[in-house]
Amino acid sequence: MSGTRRITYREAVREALREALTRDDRVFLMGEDVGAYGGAYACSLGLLDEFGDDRIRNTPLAESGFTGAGIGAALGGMRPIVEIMTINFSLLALDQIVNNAATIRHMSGGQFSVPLVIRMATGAGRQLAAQHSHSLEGWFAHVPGLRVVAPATVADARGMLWTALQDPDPVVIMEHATLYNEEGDVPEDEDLAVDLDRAAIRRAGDAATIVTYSANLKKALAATDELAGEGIECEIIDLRSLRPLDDQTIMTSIAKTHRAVIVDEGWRSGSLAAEISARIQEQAFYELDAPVERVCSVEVPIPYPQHLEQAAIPQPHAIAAAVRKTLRR
Amino acid sequence: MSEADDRVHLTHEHALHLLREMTRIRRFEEKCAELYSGSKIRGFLHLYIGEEANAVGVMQALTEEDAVVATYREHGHALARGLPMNEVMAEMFGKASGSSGGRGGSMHIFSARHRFYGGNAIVAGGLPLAVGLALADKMQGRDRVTCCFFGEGAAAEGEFHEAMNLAALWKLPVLFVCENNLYAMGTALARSESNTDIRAHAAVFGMESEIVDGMDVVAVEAAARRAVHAVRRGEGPRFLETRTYRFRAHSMFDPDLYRPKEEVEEWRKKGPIVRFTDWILGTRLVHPDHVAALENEIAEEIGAAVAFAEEAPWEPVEELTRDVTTPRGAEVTA
Amino acid sequence: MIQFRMPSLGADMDAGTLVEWYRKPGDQVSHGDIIALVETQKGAIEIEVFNDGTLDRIEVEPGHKVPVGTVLATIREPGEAASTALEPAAAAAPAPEVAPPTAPRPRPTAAPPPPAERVEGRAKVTPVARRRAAEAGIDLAAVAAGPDGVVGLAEVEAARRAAPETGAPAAAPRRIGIDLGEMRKAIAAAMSRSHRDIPHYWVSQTIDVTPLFDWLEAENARRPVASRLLYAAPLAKAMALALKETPQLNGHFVDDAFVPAGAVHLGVATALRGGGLVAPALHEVDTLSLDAVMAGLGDMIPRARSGRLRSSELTDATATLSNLGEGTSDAIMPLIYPPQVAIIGCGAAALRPWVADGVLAVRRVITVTVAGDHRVSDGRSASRFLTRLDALLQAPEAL
Amino acid sequence: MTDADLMDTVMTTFFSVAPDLEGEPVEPEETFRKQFEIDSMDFLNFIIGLSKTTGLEIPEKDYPSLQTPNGAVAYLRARWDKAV
Repeated sequence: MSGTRRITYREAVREALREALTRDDRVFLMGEDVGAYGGAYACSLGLLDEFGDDRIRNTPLAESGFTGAGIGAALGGMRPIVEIMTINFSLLALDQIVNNAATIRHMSGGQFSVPLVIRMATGAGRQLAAQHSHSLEGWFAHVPGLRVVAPATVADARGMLWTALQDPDPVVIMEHATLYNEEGDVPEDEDLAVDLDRAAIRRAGDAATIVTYSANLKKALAATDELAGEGIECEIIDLRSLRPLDDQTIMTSIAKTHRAVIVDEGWRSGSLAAEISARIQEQAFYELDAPVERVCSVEVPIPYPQHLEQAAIPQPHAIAAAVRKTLRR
Repeated sequence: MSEADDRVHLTHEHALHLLREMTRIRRFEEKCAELYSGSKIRGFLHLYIGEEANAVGVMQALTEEDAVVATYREHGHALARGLPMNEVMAEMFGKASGSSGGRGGSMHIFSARHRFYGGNAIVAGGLPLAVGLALADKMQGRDRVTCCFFGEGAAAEGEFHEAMNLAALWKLPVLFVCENNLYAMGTALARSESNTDIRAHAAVFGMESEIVDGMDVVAVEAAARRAVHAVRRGEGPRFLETRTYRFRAHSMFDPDLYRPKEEVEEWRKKGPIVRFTDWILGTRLVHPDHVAALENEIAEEIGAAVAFAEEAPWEPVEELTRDVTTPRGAEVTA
Repeated sequence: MIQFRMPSLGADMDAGTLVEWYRKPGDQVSHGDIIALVETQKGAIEIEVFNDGTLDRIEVEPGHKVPVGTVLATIREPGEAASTALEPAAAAAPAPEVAPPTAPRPRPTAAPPPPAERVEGRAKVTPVARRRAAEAGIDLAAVAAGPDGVVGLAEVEAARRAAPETGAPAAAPRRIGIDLGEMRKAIAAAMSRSHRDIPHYWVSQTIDVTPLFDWLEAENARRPVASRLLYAAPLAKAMALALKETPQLNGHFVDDAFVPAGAVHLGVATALRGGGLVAPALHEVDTLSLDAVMAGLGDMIPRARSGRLRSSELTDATATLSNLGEGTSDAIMPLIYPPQVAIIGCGAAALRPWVADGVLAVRRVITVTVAGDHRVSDGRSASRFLTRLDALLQAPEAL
Repeated sequence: MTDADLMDTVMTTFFSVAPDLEGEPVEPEETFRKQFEIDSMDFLNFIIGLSKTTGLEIPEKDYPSLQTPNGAVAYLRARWDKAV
C-alpha cells in the first residue's frame, strides 16, 4: 500500500463517478438535477462540463420512468448509474426496482441480466423531517435479485461504485446523507475496488459484537471508545453489504464474544436488525451468553426539531447501554 | 430504407403469411384454453383471441435487430416475433424447455435471441424499459427501434406518462403501440379515462400519432411501417393506437359480466381472421385449398408443440434458486 | 493462506478435542509458538505452529472434537491480505494481551456456591452456558447464579474451576488433561500394531555403571540442590551419542521405507501415577550439555505427568529410552513405538557379582536391551550400539 | 515452629511439585515413593523445593533421611535446632 490521502465522502463519490465514466464509456449517470445543479448532494458537481449532457443525463421528476429507463439501458448494453435523490423518493420507483430490475433475470430463465447501479441518499440527522430522512434499506435488502450495499467509510464510498458496476446484477448503493461531509483516508493505490462480499471488522474486541452499517458505524465507534474506558473491548462489524449478509463474519465474532448488539437506523419492527437477530438465533444460539440487543430508531416518522430527531435515532450512549446490558452490568 | 418500405406489398405469399401468423396464434390459444381446462396450464392465462391482427401487423415492420417489449397478454406477440411454438408451449406448461426455462409462464415469455423483452405483467411497467432500451441504442449510435406494446389501461398509470415524456424529451427511437381493446380488465375506457381519446396523450408530449383499425391486419402493417420508418429516420418516438377487441374474457377466471353479449357478437363479425380470409379469397389472391392446407399445417405444428411440452422435463427442485443473481464469475448478458 | 490442521500426534491418534485457543485472529504467530491446547488420549497437548504469520480465522471452537487433519485455523503469511478484510484502523488497534497459557490454575478457597436462583421453576441459563456446562459435566443446579439471577458463561466457568476442589458431584473425577482409560486404549492400539507389524529382534548387554555412579556422587556433592544431576541424564546423553553413531536405529519407518533422522530426539518413556505411559521427546539430546539434558528432563517429565505436553514432543522422537532404573527388575524387553525403529530398555541399576580384570567384585550394573526393527537393521547394529554405549558410560566425565 | 507447622511446610512443598496428587491422604510413616508412586525426578524436585522454602542446603547423602513425611519433619527439626 503506497500511503493514503484525506478527502470527503462527497469527493470520494465524485471521484468514483469520474473514474467510472472515464474507464468505461458504457457508464452514464442519470437522475434528477445531476447536471447543471451538480446533484442534490453535489456529488456530480463539475461532471457535466467534463462528460457532457449525454452521459451526465439530467432527468425530469419521474423516478419510476428514469429508473425503468436505467433498467432498459442496462438490458441494452449500457452500465447506467441512476441517482435517486433520497430513499423516500425511491418509493416512486419501487415498481421498476422490485418488479423489473430484481426479477428479469429470473423471469427470463437467466437470459437477461440487469447490470444497473442505483445510488440513493438515506437517513436522518439533517432536520429534513419525515419525507427526506428515512432508513428503508431493509426493504430493499428484503428483495432477492438485488444487491444492497452501504459504504460507511470514505474509502468504501470511493471503492464500492466500481465494484458495483462490475456486478452483472442490479446493485443499490445506500449513501447516508450525514456522511457526505465526513473526511477520511483513501488509499493512493490505483485499484481501489472494494470487496462487496464480506463485512469488515472495524474494531477488534472480545466483550461483545456490535453489528452495524453506514453512518451508525461512527456512533458505534464512539460508544466503544466510552466502553473501552470501562475495560470493555467490543468488536465492531460494518456489514457493508446488506444483501447478501455476511453471516460468517457475524457468527465467527459471536462465537468469540457470545454477545451481540445490532445498531440499525431503520425502525425496529420488521427491520434489518430483526433479520440479523433472527439469523444469530438460528446460527449461533448455543454461543449466546445474553439476549441479542437492538438499537433502532424509535417508531415515529422522523420529526423536524433537532432534539426530537436526535432522540428518534440511535445514539452512542444507547449503544453503550445496550452493550452493558449484554454484559449484565 | 426507402419510402417504398412504407407500403405493404400484398403478394400471394405475403397474404398467406399474414393469414398463417394470425391463425397460428388463434389455434395456439384455443389449444391453450383447452389445456387450461385440463389443468396442463395454470396461473393466469390472458388470451389474445380477436386481437391477432395487431401483433402480426406491427411485427411486419420490424427487423431482427429491433427490440420488442410486450405485456402479460403476449403469446401472440411472441409467436409473431418468431419464437418457436414448442418453446412457447413448454413455457405455458412451466417446463424447463420453455422459452424462459419455465420460470415465467404465460405472462413472462422472454427470448434474448429474438430481442423479446417480455412478458411484463405490471400495467405500463414495460414502457420505461422500452425507453431505456432505446436510450442505449441512441447513446451507442445503433440504428434500431424498440417497439413497446401495451393496452389502453396503461394510459391511466403514471409510468405511461413518465415514459412517454422521457422518450419525447430525448427523441428516442421508440414505437409505442397502444392496443385499445376498450376494457381494462372489466373497466370500460369511459369509466377510467376523463379523455377517451388515448392518442391525445401523445399530443401532450408533441409526439406524432396515428389511429388504425386493429381488426385489419393490412392497415396495421401499413401504419406500423409508416411509424417505424419515421422513428428510424431519427424523428423521435411515434405513437400508434390500434382499435381492437378481445373476444374472450380478460382471463380464464373472468365471467365477462361487464359487457353485453351483443357487443361481443358484433365485434366477432369484424374478426381479423374471418375478415382477412374473406377478402383474400374474394380477390382470388389465395385459393381455398391453400387456406385448408394452412389449417392442417398449423394443426400439426400445435400437435407437435403440445407433445414437445408434455415430454419436456421439469426443472429439478434443487435448481430452485438458480437465476436469482448471476453466479460469480459468469459473463454479463446484454 | 496456511491451513493449520489438527495434527496427528502419534500412530494411535485419530481425533482430538480443541480445548483452548491461546491466540486470537489478528495475532502474530511465529514458528514454534504454542497457539492451542488439544485434548487427546494422551492428555492435553499444547499445539505448536510451524509457520510465521498472522492468525487469520479460527475454524474450530473450543469444545469440538474433530478428526486429525481438520483445519483448525488459517494463518496468513506475512504480506497476505486478511480474509475478513480487517481495516487498517482495526489492525492497528492494540491487541489485548493473552493470558499465559501455562499459568497455574488459581486454588479456589471459596465455600461451595449457593444453587442457581430458580425463576418460575426454570433457571435462566444462557445458551452458551448450558452448552459449556454439559460439555464439562457440570450440574447446572449446583451453579451459583449472578446477582441478576442468570447463569451465564462466567458462572459456569467459575463452577468448573471450583469443581475438582469442592468435589461437586457432576465433576468428572479425573486428573486434568489425562483420561487414563483413554490412554490405555491408545497404548493398546499402538502396541498391538507394533507387535503385529514390526519384526522385532532383541539384543541385550550388561554394563558396569559403577564409574558413572561414583562420578555422579562426587559431582552432586559439590553441586547445590537445584543443579544436581540424576542418573537418567548421563544415561540419556550417552544413548544419544551412541544412537548418532548407529543411524539404523535412529529414525522412522514410513510408507514402507526407512527415513533416517538427522538429529537424535530421544523419547523418554515416562510412567504416570495410576498407570499409563507417555514417551515425550527431548530434542537434539546428542548436542546438549548434561546440565541441559537434566533441565530438559526436569521440565518435560512433570508436564508429561500433568498432561501439558507440546505437539512436537509427541511426534518428534527418533528412538525411545525406557528406563526401569528405580525398580528392582533386571531387564526389559520393550516393544518399538511406531513409526520409530528402535527402543532401548534399561533394567534397574543393581549391585551384582562382576568379573573385572579376572577378579570377582561387587559392582553396580544395568542390563540394556535394544529392540530393533528387522525391516531396517540386524542384531549386529544393536550390538555395535551397545558396545559404544558401554564405552561412553565408562567415562562419564567426558559426556 | 511446631512439628505441625513443619509437616505443613513439607507437604505443601511436596504437593507443589506433584500438584496432581493434592488432596490424597498422607501416611506420615510411609515413603513418598511408595504411597505416591513418585520417581527420582519428583523426589529431586521435592528436595529442591524444600531447600528453597527452608533456605537449607541439603546434601545428597542426607536424602535417605527424607524418604517419609515424618522423616522429613525430623530432619528439618534437627537442622533447624542446629541452626538456632
